[in-house]
Amino acid sequence: MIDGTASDIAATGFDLVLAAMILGAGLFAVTVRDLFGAVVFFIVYGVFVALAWLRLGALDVALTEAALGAGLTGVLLIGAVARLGRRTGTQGTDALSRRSAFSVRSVSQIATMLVSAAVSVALGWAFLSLSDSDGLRAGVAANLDASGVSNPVTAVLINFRGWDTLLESIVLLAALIGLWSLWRDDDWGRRPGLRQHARADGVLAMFGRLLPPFGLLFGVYMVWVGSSLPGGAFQGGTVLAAVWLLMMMAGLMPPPMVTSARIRAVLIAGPLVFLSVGIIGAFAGGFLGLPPAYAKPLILMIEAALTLSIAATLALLVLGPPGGPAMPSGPGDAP
Amino acid sequence: MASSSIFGLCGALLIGMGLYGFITHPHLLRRLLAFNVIGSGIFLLFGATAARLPSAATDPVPQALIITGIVVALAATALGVGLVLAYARVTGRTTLPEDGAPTDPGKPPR
Amino acid sequence: MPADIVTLVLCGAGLVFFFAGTAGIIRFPDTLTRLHALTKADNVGLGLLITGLAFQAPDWQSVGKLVLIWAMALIAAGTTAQLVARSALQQQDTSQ
Amino acid sequence: MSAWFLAFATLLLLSLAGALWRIWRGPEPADRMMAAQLVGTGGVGVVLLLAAASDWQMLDVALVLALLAAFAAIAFVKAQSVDGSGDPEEDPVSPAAGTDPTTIQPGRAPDAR
Repeated sequence: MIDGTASDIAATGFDLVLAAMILGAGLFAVTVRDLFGAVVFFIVYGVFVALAWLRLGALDVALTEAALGAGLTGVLLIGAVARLGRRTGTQGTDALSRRSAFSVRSVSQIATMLVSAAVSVALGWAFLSLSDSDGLRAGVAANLDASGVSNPVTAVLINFRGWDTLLESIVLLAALIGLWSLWRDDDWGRRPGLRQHARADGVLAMFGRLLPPFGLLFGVYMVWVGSSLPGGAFQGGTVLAAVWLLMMMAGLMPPPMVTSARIRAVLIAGPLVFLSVGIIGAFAGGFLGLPPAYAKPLILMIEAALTLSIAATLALLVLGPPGGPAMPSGPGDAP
Repeated sequence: MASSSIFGLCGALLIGMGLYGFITHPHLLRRLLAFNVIGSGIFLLFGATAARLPSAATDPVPQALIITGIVVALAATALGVGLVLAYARVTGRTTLPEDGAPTDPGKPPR
Repeated sequence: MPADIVTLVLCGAGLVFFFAGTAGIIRFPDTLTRLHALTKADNVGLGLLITGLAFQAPDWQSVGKLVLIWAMALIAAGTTAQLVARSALQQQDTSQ
Repeated sequence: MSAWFLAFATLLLLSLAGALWRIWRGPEPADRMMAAQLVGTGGVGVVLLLAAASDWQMLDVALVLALLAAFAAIAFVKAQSVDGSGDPEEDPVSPAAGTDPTTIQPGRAPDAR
């Protein structure tokens, strides 16, 4: 503040180091031999990318990236590696992924490298040659008063571009239905994921009891402040999903039955509320057009329902298909 | 050099790296990882173009689209993991058969 | 400004601990010692950093959040260190 | 002051390169996981310094990172346990540990390394 240029130099230095760390973590996530190592690099990569969003001034995106990258992606991918290893009898590294490491360079590999580099260069050139534009900032700022909220990102998500968000919540549901449709007939009626258990008086169970109150509070806080400050249904829903997963992993509660009517009601609550508000709005003016007088309560209602649906959908997506000791495991599964 | 230029170019490089990994890795889970690297590279490139004016705040419309995109990317990854697990259950493999190799899908257990 | 000096000294000290943790994770000979180095040094470093930054916080809510962040980090580090160490020990047992 | 905070943040980021090296090197999965944990804690520190340098609203991001810091590691220890869903503190040998040994035994034989 005393010296503007020193601050600028420090900022540029930070950005350069951060970009190097992102590229390094991303490169290792793609090239490292060990499968588990690649997954860990990808988790770390998510943390660095969240920092980059902060530097770009996109706090809402940084919150989403941090919650998904630090929480759910790691749980999903680590679980996937473990279950694949159990199923195919390989732990992490298998012969085929060894082959594609740095050591072997066939002609096709070099060609692939050149093509990828060309894509990067073309995109970088296109990015640099873009002319500066004000984008849609002015339009959003001019209509922010009519949107019912003061956080422009939330205004865009729920009000101005409600279509995108409505369809997105339906896409999430479609992904979950796709995942469920992969279950074997025998598994239908079992609980998703592995059968979790933990020592009742152990550290894991204690952590599972200690964290959820804070997590729930923070998830609700994220949704609540989303109308005026960075935050919103996606960030809050992700935190709630993580808390729910933790309680399941700590053995404190079983995963829900997918056939239960209650969990299905929660899953569709968000899209349903969003859609019905949109249809009612269609009679009052336009589909998904929120009348300015009621915009704020309507947005809060939509966000609350969306948060619950997103939390339940994400948690069930991460849990995955049923599995565990009861299933035949290992290479015996193969012909 | 502004933050947006640095991270925009970083995003362009990530897309290339992810593309390389996506093409060269036979292991399906590694492809899924590479696909995610491509995705976040695209988000970074897009977000950086939205943050180019140093004076103004970041454009909220791309931010909203990116948030939607990140959540959908996770959903797609979860579906992909489910597909890989189901494929490994049926065939006992984690890679797709090579071109020309005799396809041996095996007898599904169910 | 004395508050600024306190902040800088505490943040600098915090950085030293972070670097000590990194040195530990690079230099220590086996999994369990590395685990030990990292969980202690890191959280002291974060604590010093947070104490230093608390002098700069614009309002009490921010100070509260800072304390909450440290509490969360300590709980997380304590839990994971215990669990990962136990898990690593079991892996050693089964491989022998 | 903001130049100082950014400089500190840069140094902290650089120290995380050591963790990246450890993730690359391994050798045990536990080493990789704990190095990721170090990046998580360091990342919280970097966010705090950035918040002090520019915008205190960023503290929420640090709170999310700190809140969810343990999740990957917990998933990891669960995956490492004998049946892929247990807890390393459960004692699989003696039933006196207060857990039901029958939930653990079936997966043990094929998974022991």
